[in-house]
Amino acid sequence: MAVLDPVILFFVLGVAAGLMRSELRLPAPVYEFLSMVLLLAIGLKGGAELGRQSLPALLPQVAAVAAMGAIMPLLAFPVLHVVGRLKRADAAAIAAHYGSVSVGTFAVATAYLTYRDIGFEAYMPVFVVILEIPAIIVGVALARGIAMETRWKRMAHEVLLGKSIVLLVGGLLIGWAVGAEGLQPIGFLFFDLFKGVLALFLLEMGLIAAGQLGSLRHHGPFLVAFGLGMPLVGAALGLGLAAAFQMSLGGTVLMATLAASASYIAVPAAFRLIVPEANPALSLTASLGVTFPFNILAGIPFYHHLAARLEGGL
Amino acid sequence: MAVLDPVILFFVLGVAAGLMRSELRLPAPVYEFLSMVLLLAIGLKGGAELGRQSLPALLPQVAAVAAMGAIMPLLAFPVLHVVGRLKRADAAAIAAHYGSVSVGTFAVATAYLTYRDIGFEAYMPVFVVILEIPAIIVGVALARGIAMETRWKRMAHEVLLGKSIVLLVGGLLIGWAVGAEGLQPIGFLFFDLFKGVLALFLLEMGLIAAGQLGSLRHHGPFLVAFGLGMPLVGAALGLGLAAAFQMSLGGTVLMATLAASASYIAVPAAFRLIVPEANPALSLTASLGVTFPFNILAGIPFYHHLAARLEGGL
Amino acid sequence: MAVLDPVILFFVLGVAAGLMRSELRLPAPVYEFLSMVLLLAIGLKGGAELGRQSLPALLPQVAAVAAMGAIMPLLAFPVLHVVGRLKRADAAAIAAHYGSVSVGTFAVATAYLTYRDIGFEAYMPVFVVILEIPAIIVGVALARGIAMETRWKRMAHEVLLGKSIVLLVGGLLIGWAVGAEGLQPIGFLFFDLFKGVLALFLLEMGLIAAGQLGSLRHHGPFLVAFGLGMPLVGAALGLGLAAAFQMSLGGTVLMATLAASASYIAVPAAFRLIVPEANPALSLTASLGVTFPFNILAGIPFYHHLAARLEGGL
Amino acid sequence: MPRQVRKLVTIIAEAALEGMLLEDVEALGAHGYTVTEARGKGSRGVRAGSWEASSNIRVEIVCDDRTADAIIHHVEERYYRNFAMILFISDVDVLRPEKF
Amino acid sequence: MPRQVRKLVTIIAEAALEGMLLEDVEALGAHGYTVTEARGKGSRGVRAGSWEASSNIRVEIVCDDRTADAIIHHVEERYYRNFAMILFISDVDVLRPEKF
Amino acid sequence: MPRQVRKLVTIIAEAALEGMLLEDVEALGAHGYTVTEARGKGSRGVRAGSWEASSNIRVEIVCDDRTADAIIHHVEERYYRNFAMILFISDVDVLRPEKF
Ligand SMILES: Nc1ncnc2c1ncn2[C@@H]1O[C@H](COP(=O)(O)O)[C@@H](O)[C@H]1O
Ligand SMILES: Nc1ncnc2c1ncn2[C@@H]1O[C@H](COP(=O)(O)O)[C@@H](O)[C@H]1O
Ligand SMILES: Nc1ncnc2c1ncn2[C@@H]1O[C@H](COP(=O)(O)O)[C@@H](O)[C@H]1O
Ligand code: NA
Ligand code: NA
Ligand code: NA
Repeated sequence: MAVLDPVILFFVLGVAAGLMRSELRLPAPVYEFLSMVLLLAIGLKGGAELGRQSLPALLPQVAAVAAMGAIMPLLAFPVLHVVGRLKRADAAAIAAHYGSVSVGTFAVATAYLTYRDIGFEAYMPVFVVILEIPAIIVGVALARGIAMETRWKRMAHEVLLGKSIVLLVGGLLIGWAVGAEGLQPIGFLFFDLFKGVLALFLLEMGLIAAGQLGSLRHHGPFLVAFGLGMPLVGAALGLGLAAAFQMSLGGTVLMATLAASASYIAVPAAFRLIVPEANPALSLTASLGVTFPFNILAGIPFYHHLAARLEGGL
Repeated sequence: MAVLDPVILFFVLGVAAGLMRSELRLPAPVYEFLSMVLLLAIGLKGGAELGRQSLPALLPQVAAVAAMGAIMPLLAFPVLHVVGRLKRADAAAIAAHYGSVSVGTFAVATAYLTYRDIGFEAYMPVFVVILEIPAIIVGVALARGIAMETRWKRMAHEVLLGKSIVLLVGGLLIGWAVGAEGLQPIGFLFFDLFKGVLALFLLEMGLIAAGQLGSLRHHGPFLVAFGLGMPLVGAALGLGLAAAFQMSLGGTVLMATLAASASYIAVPAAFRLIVPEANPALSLTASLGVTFPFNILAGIPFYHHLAARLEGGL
Repeated sequence: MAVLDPVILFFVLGVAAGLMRSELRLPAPVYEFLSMVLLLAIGLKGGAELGRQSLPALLPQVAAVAAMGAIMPLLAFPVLHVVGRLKRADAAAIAAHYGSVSVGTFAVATAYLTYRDIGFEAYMPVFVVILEIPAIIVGVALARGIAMETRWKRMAHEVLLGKSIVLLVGGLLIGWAVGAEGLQPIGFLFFDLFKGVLALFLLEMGLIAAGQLGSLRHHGPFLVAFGLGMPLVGAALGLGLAAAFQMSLGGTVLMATLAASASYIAVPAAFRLIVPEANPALSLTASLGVTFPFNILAGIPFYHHLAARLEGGL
Repeated sequence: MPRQVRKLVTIIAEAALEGMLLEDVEALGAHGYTVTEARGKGSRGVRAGSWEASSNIRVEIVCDDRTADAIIHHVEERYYRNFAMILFISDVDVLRPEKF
Repeated sequence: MPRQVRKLVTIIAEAALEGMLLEDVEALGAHGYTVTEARGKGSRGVRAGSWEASSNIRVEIVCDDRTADAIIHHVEERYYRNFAMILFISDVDVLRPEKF
Repeated sequence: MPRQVRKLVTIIAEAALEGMLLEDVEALGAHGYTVTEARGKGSRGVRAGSWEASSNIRVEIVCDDRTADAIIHHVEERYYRNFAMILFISDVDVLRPEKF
């Protein structure tokens, strides 16, 4: 890294301000607004690209990615339940978080690549959408068993019509319908401002992450270890998948990042209502307090390094 | 339409999300912020152009437009009161909504024209301001008679100092004072971002419109018919006026759109306080639940079609 | 001034709307958001420039500016306490406001200069940070004496970790770390939109200032006289300092403006908690109701005039 | 300080009423009021707060019995019929009775 | 108008519950409710309201005794164990008793 | 569950006090608190909430009598003179008395 990425430094500023107990905070409606712009922007960009793809050709990749999202919680659950001695519901919830994705982390990774002029498969946002869902289903099944009287219908509603999916999918569809050129008139807001919006978003994420650090003390070293180790397992899976599909360097980095990242919006919201006995403090501490900062600050460059070596023929 | 206008698709996304009961919503302060930017942008652009006009030459048009705003409620009222059997206050309130204008619809129409590179008289925002007011006065008089002890003073205050008028007029004056070149430094926010801001605004409008659809069931088919028919009457008036003043194709489309659109900000606010016995659910259902979507999705292209035929010599 | 600066006209619009009791207001979260963007933008720009400076060479100026910030309250206090017969705490609080700075006024001054293509020392934001603090310490000491059981620790926390300092210093550090080129990807938000954001910010400042005018009646002509006279004293100090350091024309205008401006964020917040017996209505009326509008509308052009004469050899 | 009983009048109403209602409340003798933003549902349907026309405010007034009665009477007369609103009253202890 | 006593049930709960909770409250017979945004601290730590997962809502329901009991019972059974929340009840006077 | 009576202490104060006030409330034994944003008018004039210096907060604390007395006493001593604020107290029924 010749120069520092300013976007990351906003995250660092947020963490620092949070740890020093500054009164700084982004108003909640503004944070929500920025998230919405990011989600739409990611969707729009991916959708515009989709128009240029043959969709059937993408299907194998989509299926493989969905399978990866379902497998990751299955890997994570025994570690959490047996090694970490977490209650069944808690282990299942955390496992689901790590099988799913963090859109914020994905946004940082795309900014990271753009900053370094590294291209990537522009339809990657499709995978973001795909990855959000299977892990939730697997996680709920792990918590409750399948033969349960779980409110699957409410769950489907919560998951499929949650804010993030609607905006991502909506963006994809609009982008796909109008194409890259058609998006131009709204490009100032969604594309030119993207990094600035991401910077402010990360400032607040830093403040939130700093707030989670406090609860790390209560939950002991196991969560920290898991929050650092699981992304590496995920990244390995992601690298493997990208290699299998002969993706570009940038696409490989993104795939690793997606797999390595842990949800902190869609999954917590769904589990809160479907498996409420799972303690959200545990999963959010791991996901926001450990894994998010790790991926942002160290993970992405590391996955880049790995992807480059992989490409270079190992 | 060779390509779809992305801005409209955001409205469709909002309606779809609303109908599927997604939890998506723009935070209220953000919605208000976006409205303010749109109102100021429209005012600024119109004002900058006013500087280039001879104001006296505009006076006849201004007077004619104001008269149109006063006449439309007089046309609508008997239909609502006699045919629709609505109570006097309700009929008067709805009539006033349709005599006045929807700034959001106007914004979409300007975006529609810009998207197709169709020019228009840049002082049109003046007519937006002019049209806001006469219909309210006529509507209140219809509801109460003129010899009443109506609180005209409070009404004047409500109407003239309401948010939308202040921002439109303020924008006009600032634009007029500094001219197009003087506006350049603030052009990134008010002009370059205009369509992006409009897109997000329409997303929320879609959600709101979807919410109104629920109450359509209660209020029966008459409101739907009125909400579809009255815009056509208005559009005809607008087309006629534009033809009389030999306006350009774009100006004709905008004039038709202005006349066809129904208020959902200034008029409801005024009637709530001056004629509170009018049921706001009725007028908002018609204005937001029927006429706004109709104009956005079908009306504007249709008025364009009509204006083109009119221009082509019929 | 060949043309009017639109940014100032937004302030005038706000004042006018406020005086006419329009219901116009920017939602509080949006106002906070705009302030944050302004503070970060000022910091970032200054920081990017800092990288090009030899920091030791700046030290004498920094020390002189800090001294100026400490001296101004000492000049103001006796006037307020003896001439104005204000209570000790109130006199000390107002004195501190005038020793410190208004970031909003600084932003307008930079916009004023850019609008006229007048260059300035780009590290000026450093002085904004430096000036925020000494006046608070002196003011508290004036109110309480030094040997007090004042909660200095809480004060340090309040002042150093207050929102505005954290954003300014954070921006400075980020700008300094990545340099002007590194900031480019986030430049759309922080630089291109700067004037538009400033315009909306000033709209709300106008509304707030108009609200303060009401309390002017209660507090008599002394506060008005002080609010108009003290900026001139400050400006004289600022001009002198700038001359001593042979600053550019633009730098001289900014230095005068900084010294002439009065805080309305950091100082009120700190005094509220450290010297709560001081009546905030007094200091805010002077600072926001008198000095801010004066500086924006008349002061800055006047300091420009003075600086130009000074440069021209007097 | 000795505590004394006062009335707490809580009014939840559509936001459009804010200006008029607060003017009236003051004119009827209240020494102060507090407003928070609210949304809700009642006989006039859902008021989701997503934009102005669908927002509510929640107004609290601590006052003596006489003022409370005046406010209640006025609201009943003037606003009950045409506006989305509810009003309820309870007793609260205060420390500075002269303030209310 | 004659005043009558009703129950005011106040529930402060994590925002995620909003949809389910309000559905239940209506199903149990309440004629309306009012919601305000809140933040706070309790046995489950600080809920600072800076983003969705850490926000609370404050729900007020004015209703008759029977409905109040039903709501209380339901909340106790269904939500107390797993959700950040508190509930308290008081008496309030209302003017249109048939409304609640 | 058996219901028991507790105190509900409501404080409406200028937002600048938030940090200090909540620290104190906890130190005096409260097990939790709830905060909502507010604006209003009182003896110190209009506090319109349009920016920080003119915003209020509304703090609610459910607690036992002893804690309520401690909070009331402390607020009276420490804040009444210099800050825009009011405080009032009422009785509420709660279900999990050990929680408050
Ligand atoms: N039973 C109730 N309990 C609490 N709040 C209510 C109740 N009924 C109505 N409200 C509130 O008062 C507003 C107006 O009520 P209404 O006039 O019945 O539509 C609603 O939007 C709610 O915020
Ligand atoms: N003693 C209390 N007084 C007022 N509010 C409380 C109290 N305890 C908890 N709360 C509120 O209820 C929410 C959930 O509480 P808990 O389940 O105890 O974490 C908190 O975030 C507070 O907003
Ligand atoms: N009588 C009252 N009823 C309700 N709220 C009040 C009352 N008096 C004051 N307040 C609130 O308390 C804040 C501070 O009051 P004060 O210290 O009297 O200016 C005001 O801004 C209001 O929000
Ligand atoms: Na993952
Ligand atoms: Na019309
Ligand atoms: Na100064």
